[in-house]
Amino acid sequence: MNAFLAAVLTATAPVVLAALGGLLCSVSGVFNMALEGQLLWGAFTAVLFSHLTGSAWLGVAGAVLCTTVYALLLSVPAVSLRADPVVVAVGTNLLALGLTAFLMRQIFGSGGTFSSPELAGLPTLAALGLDVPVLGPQSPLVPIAFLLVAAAAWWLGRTRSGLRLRGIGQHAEAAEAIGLRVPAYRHAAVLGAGALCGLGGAQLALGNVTLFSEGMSAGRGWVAVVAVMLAGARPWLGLGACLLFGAAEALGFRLQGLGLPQQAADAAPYVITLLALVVVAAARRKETTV
Amino acid sequence: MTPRTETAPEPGAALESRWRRVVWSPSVVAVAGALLLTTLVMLAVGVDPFLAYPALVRGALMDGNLEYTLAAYVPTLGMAVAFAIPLRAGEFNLGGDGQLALGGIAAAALALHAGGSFVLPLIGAALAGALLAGVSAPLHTRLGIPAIVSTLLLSAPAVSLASYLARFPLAERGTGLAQTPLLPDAAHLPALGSSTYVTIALPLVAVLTVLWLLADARTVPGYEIRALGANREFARYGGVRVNRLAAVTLAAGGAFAGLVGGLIVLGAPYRFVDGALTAPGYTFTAIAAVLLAAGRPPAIPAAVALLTILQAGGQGMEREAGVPSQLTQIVQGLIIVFVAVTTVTRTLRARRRA
Amino acid sequence: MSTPAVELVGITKRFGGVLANDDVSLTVERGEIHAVVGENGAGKSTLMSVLYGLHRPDAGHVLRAGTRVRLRSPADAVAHGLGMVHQRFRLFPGLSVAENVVIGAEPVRRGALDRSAARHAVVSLAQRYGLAVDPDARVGDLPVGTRQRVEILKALYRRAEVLILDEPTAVLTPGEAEGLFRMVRELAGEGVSVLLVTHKLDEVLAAGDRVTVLRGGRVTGRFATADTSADELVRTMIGRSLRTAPPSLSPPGATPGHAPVGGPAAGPYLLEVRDLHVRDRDGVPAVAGVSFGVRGGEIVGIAGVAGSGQRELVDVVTGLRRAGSGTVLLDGEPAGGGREPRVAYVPGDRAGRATAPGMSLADNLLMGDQRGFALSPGAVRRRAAELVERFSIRAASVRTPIAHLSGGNAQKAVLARELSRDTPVLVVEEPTQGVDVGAQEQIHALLSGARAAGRAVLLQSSELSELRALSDRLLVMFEGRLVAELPVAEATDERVGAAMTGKDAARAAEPSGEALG
Amino acid sequence: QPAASPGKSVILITPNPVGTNSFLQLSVKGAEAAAKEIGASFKLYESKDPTSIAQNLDAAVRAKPTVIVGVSFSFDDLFATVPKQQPQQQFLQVDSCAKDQAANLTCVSFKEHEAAYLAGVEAGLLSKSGKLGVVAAIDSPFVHRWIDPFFAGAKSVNPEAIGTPLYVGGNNPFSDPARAKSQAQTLTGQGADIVAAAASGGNQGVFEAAAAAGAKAFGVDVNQCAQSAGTVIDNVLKHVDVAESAALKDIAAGKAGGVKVYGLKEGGVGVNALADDLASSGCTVAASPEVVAKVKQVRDDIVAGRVTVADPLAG
Ligand SMILES: Nc1ncnc2c1ncn2[C@@H]1O[C@H](COP(=O)(O)OP(=O)(O)OP(=O)(O)O)[C@@H](O)[C@H]1O
Ligand SMILES: Nc1ncnc2c1ncn2[C@@H]1O[C@H](COP(=O)(O)OP(=O)(O)OP(=O)(O)O)[C@@H](O)[C@H]1O
Ligand SMILES: [Mg+2]
Ligand SMILES: [Mg+2]
Repeated sequence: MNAFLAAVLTATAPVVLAALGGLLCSVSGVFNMALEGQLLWGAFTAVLFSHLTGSAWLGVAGAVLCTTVYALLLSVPAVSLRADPVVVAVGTNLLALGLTAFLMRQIFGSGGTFSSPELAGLPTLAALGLDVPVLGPQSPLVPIAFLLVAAAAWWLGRTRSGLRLRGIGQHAEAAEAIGLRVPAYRHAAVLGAGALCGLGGAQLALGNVTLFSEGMSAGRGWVAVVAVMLAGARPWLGLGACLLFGAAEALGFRLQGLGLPQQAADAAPYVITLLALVVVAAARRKETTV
Repeated sequence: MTPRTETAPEPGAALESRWRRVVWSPSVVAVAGALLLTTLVMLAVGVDPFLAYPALVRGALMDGNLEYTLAAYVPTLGMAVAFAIPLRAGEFNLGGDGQLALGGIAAAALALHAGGSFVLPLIGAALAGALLAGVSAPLHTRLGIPAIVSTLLLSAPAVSLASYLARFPLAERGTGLAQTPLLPDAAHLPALGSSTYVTIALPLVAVLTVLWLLADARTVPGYEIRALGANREFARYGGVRVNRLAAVTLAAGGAFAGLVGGLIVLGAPYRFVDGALTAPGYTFTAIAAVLLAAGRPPAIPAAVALLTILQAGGQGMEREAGVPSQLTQIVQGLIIVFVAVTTVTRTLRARRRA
Repeated sequence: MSTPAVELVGITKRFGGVLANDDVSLTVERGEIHAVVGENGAGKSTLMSVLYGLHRPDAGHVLRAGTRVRLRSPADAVAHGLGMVHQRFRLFPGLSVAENVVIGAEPVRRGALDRSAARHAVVSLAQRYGLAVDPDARVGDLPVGTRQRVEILKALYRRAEVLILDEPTAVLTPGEAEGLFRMVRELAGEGVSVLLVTHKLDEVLAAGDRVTVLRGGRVTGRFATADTSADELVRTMIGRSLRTAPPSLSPPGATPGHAPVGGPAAGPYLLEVRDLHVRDRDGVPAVAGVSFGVRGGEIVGIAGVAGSGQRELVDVVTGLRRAGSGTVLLDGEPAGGGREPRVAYVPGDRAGRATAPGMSLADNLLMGDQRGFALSPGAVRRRAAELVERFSIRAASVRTPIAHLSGGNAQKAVLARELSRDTPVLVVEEPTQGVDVGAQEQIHALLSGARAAGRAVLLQSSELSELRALSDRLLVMFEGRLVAELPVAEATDERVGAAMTGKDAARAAEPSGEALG
Repeated sequence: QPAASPGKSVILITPNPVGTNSFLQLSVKGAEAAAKEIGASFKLYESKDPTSIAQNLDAAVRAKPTVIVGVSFSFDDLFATVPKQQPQQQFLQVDSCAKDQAANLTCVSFKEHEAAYLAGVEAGLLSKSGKLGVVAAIDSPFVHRWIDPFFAGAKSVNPEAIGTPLYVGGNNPFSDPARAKSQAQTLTGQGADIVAAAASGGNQGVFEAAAAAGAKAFGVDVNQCAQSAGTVIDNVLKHVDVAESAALKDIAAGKAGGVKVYGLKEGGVGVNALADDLASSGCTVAASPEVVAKVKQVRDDIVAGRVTVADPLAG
């Protein structure tokens, strides 16, 4: 059971970080579909900086910084120039795919996968002397990811800027009418999402594994987008969606071992998430009609 | 955003201002800017633009490549309409991949087991897509799960189901790939002229698209769909059967996507190859094209053409100029961002004029 | 004389081809209640928006307490002590009342929002000015009257020294409006300057100190309210006098001198409601056992405090909501399921139900009349142009999004659409909400015309005077039931007021609809 | 082919983007090397779906190179017709052969199942728990050539051995190391002490999981032992580059046509345990000479026909 939980937490952490970023954007009224590309970019820059500096933590810092800068490619067109954020996201996702593969060949001289014994990965908590069950084999970014969800929930609900961000997402004109600078908040949200995706990418490439592989975000950004759609403005619900999805995925692996076809295991997280939605919605409906 | 006064131009200034308007028209700016950007990227990585650009044009439009560009244009246009129909009613259909794959496998199954011409498989494909997308309608109206979520969540399982069918019950034996056997000749789409890849799918999708454009602009259901998308309560108030109409648009979008799946499978190489329908990314290219068209349906075919030519030309560049495929992706990504930005200034300007 | 609180100097503002403000100047003294009146589309809201930093003028400038200020955004306006309550509310539906009030100027304690301080500030302001609200209620769940209190609390909380109110009473019941003016006078006494945009001249004369009249974007008159009259204001606004008051005049084309007769003998019931029960979305009974009939050639008015079941009743009659039990008969036949094509309907909720703000005027004018399959855009536009002409709607073109029309012109467009439909039954909610006096007169005439043409009209309005002026009979609703049916001659303020609040006449007259404090 | 033609050239068409696919990377490497040797220029056309394969093939035919190389089963349909329509053009299909082979079509294919069987033998001998796993990219018939013989080989030396395959699947099956690692962890968690990797870009994730759990792993296609020192027992080698390069040189020298099947006998597939440089390969099997000896014996049995390895594709 511990192993199962640990597997779910590891698999979920990068998705949770990306989803949290997407959620901030969605709260501010920007639909962020660029998470997939940013996660990939974060993974690449994390490996790059870890490789260059020999320090995993500098890798993390580099990823956060570089991905925040990368997020400008979404925030400037979508917020300042009012381009359709979805189209821009399609463009930046494609760009990230090409750019990481291209730079990988230029910098590491090899295509496909880059790994090296010298590449510094994140230490596990156990290695840092914190051998808690379930969390022990995780990198410190895993508990940080979950703490960030709590922090975001608190921030949105209990702080001045959190309240303003929620207001801006609900009714931008009303926010303007009381003198809030809507674009500034939206830029901050999109760039913050970039930073979180950088963190998520770093966890993926230096925590989950210690390597970079072309396209290794492998749809995690899209799962995060689904979680954002389900969660609305509620970080805890977003976390719940990510965990449900991750648990269904881990369960799928185990059932594959018992002969479940790969395709069924692939479909399981989506089907289970949809079923959970249907059950919750139906229960709510019954409640109101009784 | 300061609105400027539009006064009637003086006669002398009219010509000059028209000339200026052409030069600064957003499409010219978009193309020029995109070219500049691309050239800079090429020079930065040491690709000769004088080799790459002709290769891009040839790769998309000449040397027999036009056939393949059209072969990509048809499904992308179909998927664009599949996204655009429900969008007019305010529903987001993000499940194009699932509808496409399900339509494709349905067509293959019917062609293999029901025999006959391509007509029945195409109908089956459209029905399969419509059914899958249609499920999202009651999920929305009865349970309040938005279509944008349910279509996306239903897509992956549908792709998996199609993949499972191609891998097991409908699989061809003795090959390394997960694919169905070759479909019987009668089910193959008739080709237009000598080309294998330009089939009656082209006129079929073109006619259906034109019919939709006409329906959107010049029929009562088209009007009702637009009203529904603009304000659901307003439409309900005006006697529009909103739930049913929303379901109809979702199903129609799904039918389009399913049909596209069928058209791909019934064309060369005349079988359902696992992953082949979703690998080219028609769904998201189509979504980008529709959003680029920014609420003007007649602009959709042009937006689709732009993105398709870019992709087909990109492949030509890879082949001829030895541009690595990653570079093509970089250029395409930049151009999409760029075009997204320039389209908006156009709509903003149009809004100002209104 | 002391420095004026605000001076607008030579303001000019264009929207495309429309000249919304043309060299407008206006001065507001400290502690003054300054009314701004004018026809729909005269440029009142535009002028207020310029003052609040929402629009930048093409020419002219603003002085605040004698110094020239640049108002590039509402943030600047707020910083200069300006507050505005918009004609279209600007509230956050998902936030609580307290959050809506303090957002942008939140009390903070140790890095976090001080929610109890926010709540306390709201409650104490509300008590001081008699604006009862629940600070924890979600704004999206509140009725419009209460929402407006939230808007005003917002401005008060920011200690606005100049308060702009754009048609504040258009959506208020008479009792609520009375409370509002009490508060406004109190504020003025404290030195706050109030700019009041309204179409209700009695309010202007009762509450205002001075009044500025706009017409076609220009100032056409400035008066001290003590020295003017309603008739003079009207003439300055629309260039002519109203014919008579109350304005239940003959419609164009109808026999002049037609008097509201109605009466039981007028004709058969075209609309009949029998023992109707409706539950609202939460399952609470909203309409409980309502029965009545409306004959052809009769206008029946419905009075009641907001939330007494009128909305649900109208929804069922128009077919937009299913009845729990009971029947609705139209011309003797039961109404079918769904939106009833034999009932034309002018909804009170303009942006939410009556229009699709993003669609063109032409497309908005078509709704309800779309039939068959083919639809020629040219024909749609021609038909729209004809309605625009016939009902004198001011719009740049029929292709303009209806959201760009001024509030009153959008209302006229809705009326034009519904009145031009050929249905036996006409249901009308708040027909003159936000409409200028000239148009009010015209709309009243049109409703009378519908009666004269033999249609059955069900009229809901929060203006008792309007109900009395137009109706043949008055039904009063209270808590989902019909508690009184009065011939219009007997519908005195006292009797109606008592019935509306479920009390007998002796204990009537308290403002109603208060929430907890 | 007359050597007089001024510019020799080779065009290689892949069915998918090369990306992390080590098999496709090898085929590029082989073609490039051969082109260099015969003094030809080299071009790579990457495809993404059947239509773009056809388009690339069309473009290649128009370019009239010395040889057009198509990699994998995905060319079965096209190479059944195009070579006949273009009798002047030489074609090479790697890893499969179109039906009704034309005279100007040369094929090379591999019996990777024989190598996988040998790896299975090693695994069967080295496993203590008798529980083996494979993490493969997807569940396609072709991939079973690595899975089924691997388990069969293990059972041949340890009848108690149990094998469990898991498939990466998901959004990017060929390049999802995190998911591959997670699956390998699932296997080690269930007691598997040897996990074979057949997940392309995901392989490194499998090695990491095995290393962390104190288990061992197998690599694929090339020597991956150095990627995770002390973890990788051996690799299922498939010398695509060597075979392809040989075939290209043959065609350039005028020896076209026919099917060349590379099995253990031909040295086209194998394991590092059989190689001369085993000691320096970094593979842990080097530390178990008795296993190496057994592998050599089984290899000889297969080559001699005393043992036949069932081909999952033939079934
Ligand atoms: N005020 C209301 N608020 C929310 N939902 C409502 C309201 N009134 C009715 N509904 C519900 O909205 C749904 C749509 O009603 P309507 O009959 O207008 O749609 P329709 O498209 O004609 O549906 P159908 O084709 O099933 O008859 C119904 O299920 C009805 O119960
Ligand atoms: N954003 C806009 N774009 C285009 N035209 C506008 C815009 N806002 C207002 N107008 C036009 O400017 C004119 C003045 O409008 P405004 O809203 O100021 O009128 P108003 O006096 O407030 O009318 P009402 O009493 O109906 O609210 C109208 O003709 C209106 O159509
Ligand atoms: Mg106004
Ligand atoms: Mg109905």
